[in-house]
Amino acid sequence: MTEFLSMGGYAGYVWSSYTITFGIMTLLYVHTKRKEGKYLRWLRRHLASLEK
Amino acid sequence: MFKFLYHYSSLRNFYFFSEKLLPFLLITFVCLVTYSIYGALISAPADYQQGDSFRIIYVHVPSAWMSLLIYMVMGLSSVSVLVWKIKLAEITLSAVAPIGAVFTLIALVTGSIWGKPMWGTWWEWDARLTSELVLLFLYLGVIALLNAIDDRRTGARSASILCLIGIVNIPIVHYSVEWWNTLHQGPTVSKFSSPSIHIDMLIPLLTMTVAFMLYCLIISLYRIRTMILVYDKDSQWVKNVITDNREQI
Amino acid sequence: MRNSLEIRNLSVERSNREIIKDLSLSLTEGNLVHLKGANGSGKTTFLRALAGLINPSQGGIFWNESNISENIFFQSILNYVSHNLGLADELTALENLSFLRSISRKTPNKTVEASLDIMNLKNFQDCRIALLSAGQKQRASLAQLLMFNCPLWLLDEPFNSLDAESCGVVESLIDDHMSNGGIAIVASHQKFQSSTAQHVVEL
Amino acid sequence: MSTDTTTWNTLFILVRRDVLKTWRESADLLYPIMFFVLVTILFPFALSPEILVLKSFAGGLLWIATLLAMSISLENLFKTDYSTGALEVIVLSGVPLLLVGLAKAIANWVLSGLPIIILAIPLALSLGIDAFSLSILLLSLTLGSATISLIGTAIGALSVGLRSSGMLVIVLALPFYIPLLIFGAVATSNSQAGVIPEAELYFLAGLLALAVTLTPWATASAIRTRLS
Repeated sequence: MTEFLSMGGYAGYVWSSYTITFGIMTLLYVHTKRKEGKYLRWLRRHLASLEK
Repeated sequence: MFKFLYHYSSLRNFYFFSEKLLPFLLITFVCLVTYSIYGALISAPADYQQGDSFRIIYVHVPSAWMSLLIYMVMGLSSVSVLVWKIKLAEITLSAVAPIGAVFTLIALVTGSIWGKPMWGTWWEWDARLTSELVLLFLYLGVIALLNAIDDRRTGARSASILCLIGIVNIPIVHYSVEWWNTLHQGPTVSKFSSPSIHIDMLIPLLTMTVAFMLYCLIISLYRIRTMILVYDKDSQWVKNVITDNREQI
Repeated sequence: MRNSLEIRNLSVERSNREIIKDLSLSLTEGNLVHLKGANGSGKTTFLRALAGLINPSQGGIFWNESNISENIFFQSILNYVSHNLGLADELTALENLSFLRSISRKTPNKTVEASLDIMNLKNFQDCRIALLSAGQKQRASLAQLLMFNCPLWLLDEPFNSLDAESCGVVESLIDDHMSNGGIAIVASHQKFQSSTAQHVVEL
Repeated sequence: MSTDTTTWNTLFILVRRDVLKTWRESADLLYPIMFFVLVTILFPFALSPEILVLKSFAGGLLWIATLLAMSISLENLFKTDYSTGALEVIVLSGVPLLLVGLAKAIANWVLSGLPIIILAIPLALSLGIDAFSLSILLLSLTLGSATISLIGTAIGALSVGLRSSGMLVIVLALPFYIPLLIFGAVATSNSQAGVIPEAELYFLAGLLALAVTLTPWATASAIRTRLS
């Protein structure tokens, strides 16, 4: 297992690039979902204000 | 065919069409990405020259391809904004641009990380990395123009003109950077041209690329759907969507 | 053939809001429209949509039964004088107007000097626009109406910053235009006299 | 139809108006020129007064100064016409917008490109460029500055009337100047090495031809978009 983790001596480079890539991708996913939630709440308030 | 395209370019139909599509896309993406990571890190043999640092290719090359693919998608939607004035294309343009910029950034970062073990420097003025950097500025230009204009309609039209100027410039920049690179460093084989890859090294690369494509599609669908709701916020169908949505949560 | 301008349930969007909703209007020769409305009620947007500068989000504008967005020569039959007057500050009134006359595709009418004379700017024609007063600038810009004869006039606040005497001149201009079968849409806060009946449209 | 409205005549009239307009307000003329000289003068302070050092960078250095100097005049290319409404009147006069775009680019080139090329002669000599490579430099600058003006006008038309459009237009335009910079700088450095750089000059001429045919379309639709 440790041999796999060491990545033939390049562990730092390989693991950092993978974490960066998939890290940024998950961040983008989370940001998009949060923004979607924010807009939905804003739309709901907008709708409620229209009905009043 | 055009009838089909026109039918789905109306915002309402697209919204409900993408609603059905998304779960399927998510599942395929998750399976594909786990398989490709397994393939990239474990099953692909280490490169005889670069050893395991070669595995960064599975992340760097797909994201570079995505950055180019997304710019092409933006070019396509720019044409449909200017020529056919399709509202959906205007939304796609502003929804997809940041995703492209993110992937260009990933490609640049992983490219420079990969460069460290190979050349010992964090940044190598290699032809492909430099064109990628210029592509990043094309993206930032389009995003800056989109944010500078408040009116959505003229904003999308101006950004699509800039995007089309960018599309014409991408091959020019690419070949002039190649020319400049070979001129100053001599015609060595470009460090990034992946050597003739062994077959089971190639499979994970292709599956990872498809996985990235699915990811881009999912994220842009989410962003487009949100913008559609905001865009048509006064129309009746959005009100129904919001009210049903309120019951679920 | 009598010219006709038809606006069929036009709606125009401006900075993400629908300013004009479902407006319909049909005009023929000799019709004069007085466009009224509070600030920001879309008067200028409406005139700019009529001039073909803004594409309507719904509906259409038809000049002699042909949609103006397809008719590329539509701009040569209309005279649009907007509230920002369109004269370069660094150039003189004469230079501005003769430049316009030489590049314009509209059918010419009076010469530049004659038009400026009618707007009694004769002795100001060689002075830079920047040095003119607001009223004089307005009159210089309105001289365009004399330089070209176009059946359709779109005037945006032609009377503001004009003194009584110049208002009279402009009113007589509009009357002549109406009498020889023109169509005019005037957006203005002030009332103005006109020989033909004013069809008031409230935005 | 009004007086002789052949395309060339209209183009000439449009260019004459823009040049006359800016000539009257001659302060704007000085900014690109002063900026060009200042940027070029800064380099010897930064690098070293040694002629040999300066000689090897001279071509690239002058090209960068040209790029920057021509970008700062882009902002008020359309700004005054847009704010006074003159652009609207021109559009409504029925003149084809392609001509307006081309005329603006030519006027911008005459007003900021030409003086820069003329000023490049003394500056290049001061940086130790010999006669032969000076001629190549001037040729490449002429081709390059025309393309810069064409692309810059299109980008300037896109961002007219926006907040901080001055900064925006420079940021948007510079990435498109990279191929020009590459071929221009390489042409001069090759000529200093005694080689006649036909390839680079052909590329510059090719880019100019591409810019002349494509950018007026972009400028025309940018003007129409900004006015709507």
